[in-house]
Amino acid sequence: MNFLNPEFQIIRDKDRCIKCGACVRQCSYEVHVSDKDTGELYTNDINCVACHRCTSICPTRTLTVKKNESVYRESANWTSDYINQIFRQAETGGVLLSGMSNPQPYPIYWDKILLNASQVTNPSIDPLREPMETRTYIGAKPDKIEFDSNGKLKTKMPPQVKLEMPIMFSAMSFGSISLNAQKSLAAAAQQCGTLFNTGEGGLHEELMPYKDCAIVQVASGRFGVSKEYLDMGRIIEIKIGQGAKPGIGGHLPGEKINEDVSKTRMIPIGTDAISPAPHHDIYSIEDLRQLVYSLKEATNYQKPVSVKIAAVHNSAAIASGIARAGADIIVLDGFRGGTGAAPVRIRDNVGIPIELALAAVDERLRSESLRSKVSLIAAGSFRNSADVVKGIALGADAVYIASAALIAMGCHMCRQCHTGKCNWGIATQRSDLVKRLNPEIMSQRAANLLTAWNHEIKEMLGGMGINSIDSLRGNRLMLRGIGLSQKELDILGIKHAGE
Amino acid sequence: MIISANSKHYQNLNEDLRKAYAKHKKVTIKDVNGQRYIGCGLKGDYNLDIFGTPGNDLAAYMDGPVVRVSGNVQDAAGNTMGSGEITVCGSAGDAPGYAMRGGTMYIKSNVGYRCGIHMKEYKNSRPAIVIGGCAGSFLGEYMAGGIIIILGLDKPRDAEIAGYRFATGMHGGVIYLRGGIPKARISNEVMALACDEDDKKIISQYIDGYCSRFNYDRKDILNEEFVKIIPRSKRPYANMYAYV
Amino acid sequence: MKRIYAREQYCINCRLCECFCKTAHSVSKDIIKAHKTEKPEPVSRLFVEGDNMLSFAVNCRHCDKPACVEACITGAMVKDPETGIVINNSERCVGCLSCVLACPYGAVKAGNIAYKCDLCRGEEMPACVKNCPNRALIYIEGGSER
Amino acid sequence: MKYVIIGNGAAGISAAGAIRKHDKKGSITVISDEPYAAYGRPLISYFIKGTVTQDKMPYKSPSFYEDYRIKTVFGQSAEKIESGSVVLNSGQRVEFDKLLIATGSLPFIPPISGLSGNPNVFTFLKLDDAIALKKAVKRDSRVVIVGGGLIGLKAAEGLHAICDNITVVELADRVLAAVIDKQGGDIVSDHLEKNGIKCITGNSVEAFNNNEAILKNGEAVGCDILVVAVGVRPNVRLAESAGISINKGIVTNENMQTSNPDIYAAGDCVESFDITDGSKRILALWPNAVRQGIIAGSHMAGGAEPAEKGTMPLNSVGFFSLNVMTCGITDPRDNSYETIIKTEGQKYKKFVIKDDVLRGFVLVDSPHRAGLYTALVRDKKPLSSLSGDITEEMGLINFSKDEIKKKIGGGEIQ
Repeated sequence: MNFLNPEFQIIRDKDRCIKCGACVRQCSYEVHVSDKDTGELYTNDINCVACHRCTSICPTRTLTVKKNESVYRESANWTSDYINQIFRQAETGGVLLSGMSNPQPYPIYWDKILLNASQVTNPSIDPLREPMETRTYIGAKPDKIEFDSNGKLKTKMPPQVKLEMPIMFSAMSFGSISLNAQKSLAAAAQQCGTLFNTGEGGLHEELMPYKDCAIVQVASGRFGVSKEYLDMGRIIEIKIGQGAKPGIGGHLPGEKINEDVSKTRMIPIGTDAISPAPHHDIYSIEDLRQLVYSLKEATNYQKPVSVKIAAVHNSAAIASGIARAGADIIVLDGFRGGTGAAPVRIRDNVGIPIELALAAVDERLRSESLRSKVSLIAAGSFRNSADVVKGIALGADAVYIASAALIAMGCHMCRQCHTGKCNWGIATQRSDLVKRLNPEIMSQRAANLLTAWNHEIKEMLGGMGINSIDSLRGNRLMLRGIGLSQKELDILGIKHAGE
Repeated sequence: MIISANSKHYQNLNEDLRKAYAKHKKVTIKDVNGQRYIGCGLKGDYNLDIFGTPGNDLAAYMDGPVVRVSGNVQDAAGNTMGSGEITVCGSAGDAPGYAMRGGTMYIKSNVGYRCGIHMKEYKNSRPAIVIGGCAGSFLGEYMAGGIIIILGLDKPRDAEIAGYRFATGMHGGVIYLRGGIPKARISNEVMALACDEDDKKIISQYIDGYCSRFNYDRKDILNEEFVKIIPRSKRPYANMYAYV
Repeated sequence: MKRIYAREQYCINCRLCECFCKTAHSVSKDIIKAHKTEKPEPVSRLFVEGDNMLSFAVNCRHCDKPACVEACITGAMVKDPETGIVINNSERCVGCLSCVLACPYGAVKAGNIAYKCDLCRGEEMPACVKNCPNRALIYIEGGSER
Repeated sequence: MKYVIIGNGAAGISAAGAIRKHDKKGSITVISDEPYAAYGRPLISYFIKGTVTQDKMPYKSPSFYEDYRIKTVFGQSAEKIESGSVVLNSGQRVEFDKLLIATGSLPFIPPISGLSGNPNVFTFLKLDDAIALKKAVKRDSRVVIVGGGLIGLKAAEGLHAICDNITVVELADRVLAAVIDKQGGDIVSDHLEKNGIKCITGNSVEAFNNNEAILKNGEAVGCDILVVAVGVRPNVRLAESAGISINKGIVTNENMQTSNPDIYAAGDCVESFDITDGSKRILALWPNAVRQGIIAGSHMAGGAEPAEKGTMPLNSVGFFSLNVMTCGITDPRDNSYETIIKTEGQKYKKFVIKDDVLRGFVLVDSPHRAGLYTALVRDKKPLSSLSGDITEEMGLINFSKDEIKKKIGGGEIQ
């Protein structure tokens, strides 16, 4: 007996269905079934995860996925989600695992922040006619710069990385996502003059052509880390934490370690890839400094070293420490950040919103005169270009996007990444599913998204009368809160709308 | 070529080292006094002789060179090393061979905590650490591949060959213990077995390496049986989760 | 000439190419009518082989020296000297299926008469290529075949 | 350059096209004793049936001869070839620089008493035969067809549309004996019987008296019209007059050139090399004639069409919607061949294999993707290099991934 109630219901319009069977062949969750004898099509609704592969592929648009109308007795407290979760745990005794980001209805501060626009004085700028600068350099900046008598720069600049727009693709390892998905991101990054991030999974040889736009990650498991790997990256990122699962490590199950993943991670096929939460050689800022400098030494101080942490209660103090540990870049990943797999309770209950963490960290670094020593990258659910603009005004140099990029490539946010059955060929290593994601198509879609956002950012900048993204950075005067308490406004460092 | 370290900052010392290797295959550093990152990221068929006590992260990410330290080493020697060899004619601090993926480390005497954690192997690249003395706690934690051989030479009478929480989370590779270890010290993820002929061959090969480096007699080491520690599963946490 | 090439590495076994080919070769040109009501039932000119692990669409190569044309006893099967398209004239075909027996790709479909890809007769993009959701079918200028 | 082609069939017309492709200027003359534009000879049974009308018979477009600037001498027979010219029955001489003999075949007339000069006896090879037969046969005529080969059975099927009483008499133990095995032949004759055609095998007609056909076993079959379709013989009379070498048919090299370098020959009158059994024999088959015609034409005009490396028996034919395909060796003579047979209802598949190579096959009512098997026979593809059971179903999927990629991805582009 199965206690679970199907979450979704599939409606098939029989008048439109031509029984082509595409839905049957396309559903890795085996929701659609074709009767061998009659050719009639049926659905096993209980398996449906609402990934919408079937509705998208159906040539006659026959299918509709609906929320199952058969509901448990309504309760604001005992929601069907909680009931179903208990059923599952009662059955398996397992830790609940899920994919993608925290779906809980916590406040989303981006939606409570409004942008300014110029009227009459300090007129707005028309980005269609005037040059607008969204190019961003990341890396530590010197306290001051000196020139010699010929006007040449005397100051030795720390390594800088040029981005054509203040948006990069966040870390998604080969293993958590497919090679085709990584290739698409890499190619889109190259096309748009920005960077993608290997995550802690090594750099597949087919991504070598994109090494100049790769951020290579080093995490506690050190998967795929070698001298070549460090040399190839444009930036080396030490992963301490991830917004979706602060305090928790990464764990790629053995079934996803196929030959290709094994080669890239440099571990045998079928072995679990375990990256525990702590780096077992880092227990202090001093230890972190040791890792930062070992990486700098190993690459001869040629590239910026970044440290990525999850946004947690004392992020500001930690960030200050990271800046002092010699990192060139700090990445703050908010609690709505995505993941390929995270324990549900962690994902849904640990960490803090990126908006608050970002504002607090920026403020702290400024107050300690450390802000220019590091670039600040914000991550954790930037859903549109307005979020990006608000993030930069709150103090970010640039942002990381991941979920948005995956959505551009077909992700329908069904949150089943951890099952490895992604029907869109993104979060899977099954070759039959991976090939559904054609990098020729998807890289262009990801690039289109970046291009569109960049245009929109320019529009918003122009409206504010600003012609360079540099003038927006930390410019909280451009932001106003709406419906926020004084405490929230204080943390964000912004005034309320109308003030 | 000989470089004198003295009180040089590690950045300057490594700069000198890189310059030296532009011309020479063999370099000796004298008077080393805690400088970190010596030989960090060094790649190629180089030789490095170190006199004194190098600081943390000796030969981290190293790929290929042969390093010999006449003295002790501090923490994280051979961190994420790809290939090559490190010989320590003394003891090593914490976390030697962290995430080591290839090459060999011979440590004459003891190692600190977390030796060989996250060691990994891939195809022909099988890292090995040979420890002459005893190890601190967490030896081989999360070990995913490779070989650790621990000899317990000169072990104090009532001490154990390895500390607490030995091989926690180990899911690959093998640890050989000379003389064995009480069951209570061994984590649930692993099991202790007797060595078979193949194991003996491996042990013998590394014992030879150890003896030739530190002037020991093979017989004195092989006078005790070795116990083999291997993980019960390469998927220790496979059944821990329920999917939603 | 432009030909249709299949790329198995991107073929996802959805078989929409078959549906859209059938529609393109129907009278109504309506996908639902073509599949549910139209009589005689339209015929898809290409077919997908394989399963989800390995699949690919097979369609006529429009060979330079088409074996089907040489085998045709009626003159129904012709290669247009201008476009290079090999077309079976359904009015003239008597269904002996000599072309089916001759085609080394197994690309001519056997029915009451023989059916084969006509590259949608000069359409800018054949229906199968246009509707392939994963660009597993491409329509490009190639060299000469066979 | 003056090109002359004797014969307006598959070989002749293909050669004419190939010549014009290479030589835009030279004169091309096609001589045929038939008064018609080239037509698909196998269509004559459809003509009788009425599914193909006479105006739909032509093989090429109506403007073909004009478009290709081909001079036609139709309705006149070539009598002789001597010193660079063809002598017509009118006495006219047609000079040539290059000549193609594509005279096809003549019906073989067995020694049956009562045949000569009998107006109720017909052959079944040309359109004129069919026109005459169609005129003669009435709904209640009793027709006996001598010979249960491809021609005889197609004649029977065609005549069945206009006549109710048809008997086929075949000497061998089965119909289609030349191309199919016993089991396959029996399926075909059963099917014909079901559709109202009587098939008598292991027997032959000894005499015809305009009322009865007397069989070898003494039995008499009521018969008003006798159709003789026991087979064909290569028409080599003209070649003999030219003094070129002749074996079972006209002997040519791989470029279809005869022992006289200015004279080429192609089609049913030529001795071919059967790659499936290594024999040299007459293979009176349409695709064979077309290919040989193209090669001959090309080489006559100085082209370089790849040589004929041999051909093989290949037949696809339908009787009352039952498709029968055969290729290569279908009835091996000795046990050095392995045969695999699959049957299901009327469906019958037989594969003949030797030394890991498919040497021939029979497919009854199983035409799907048959060409893939043909290619296996032609290419002598080692069967062990294929995956899956090809006797169940054949697809490109049975080839290696590299071969698949080549075949579907433009990899075979030269």
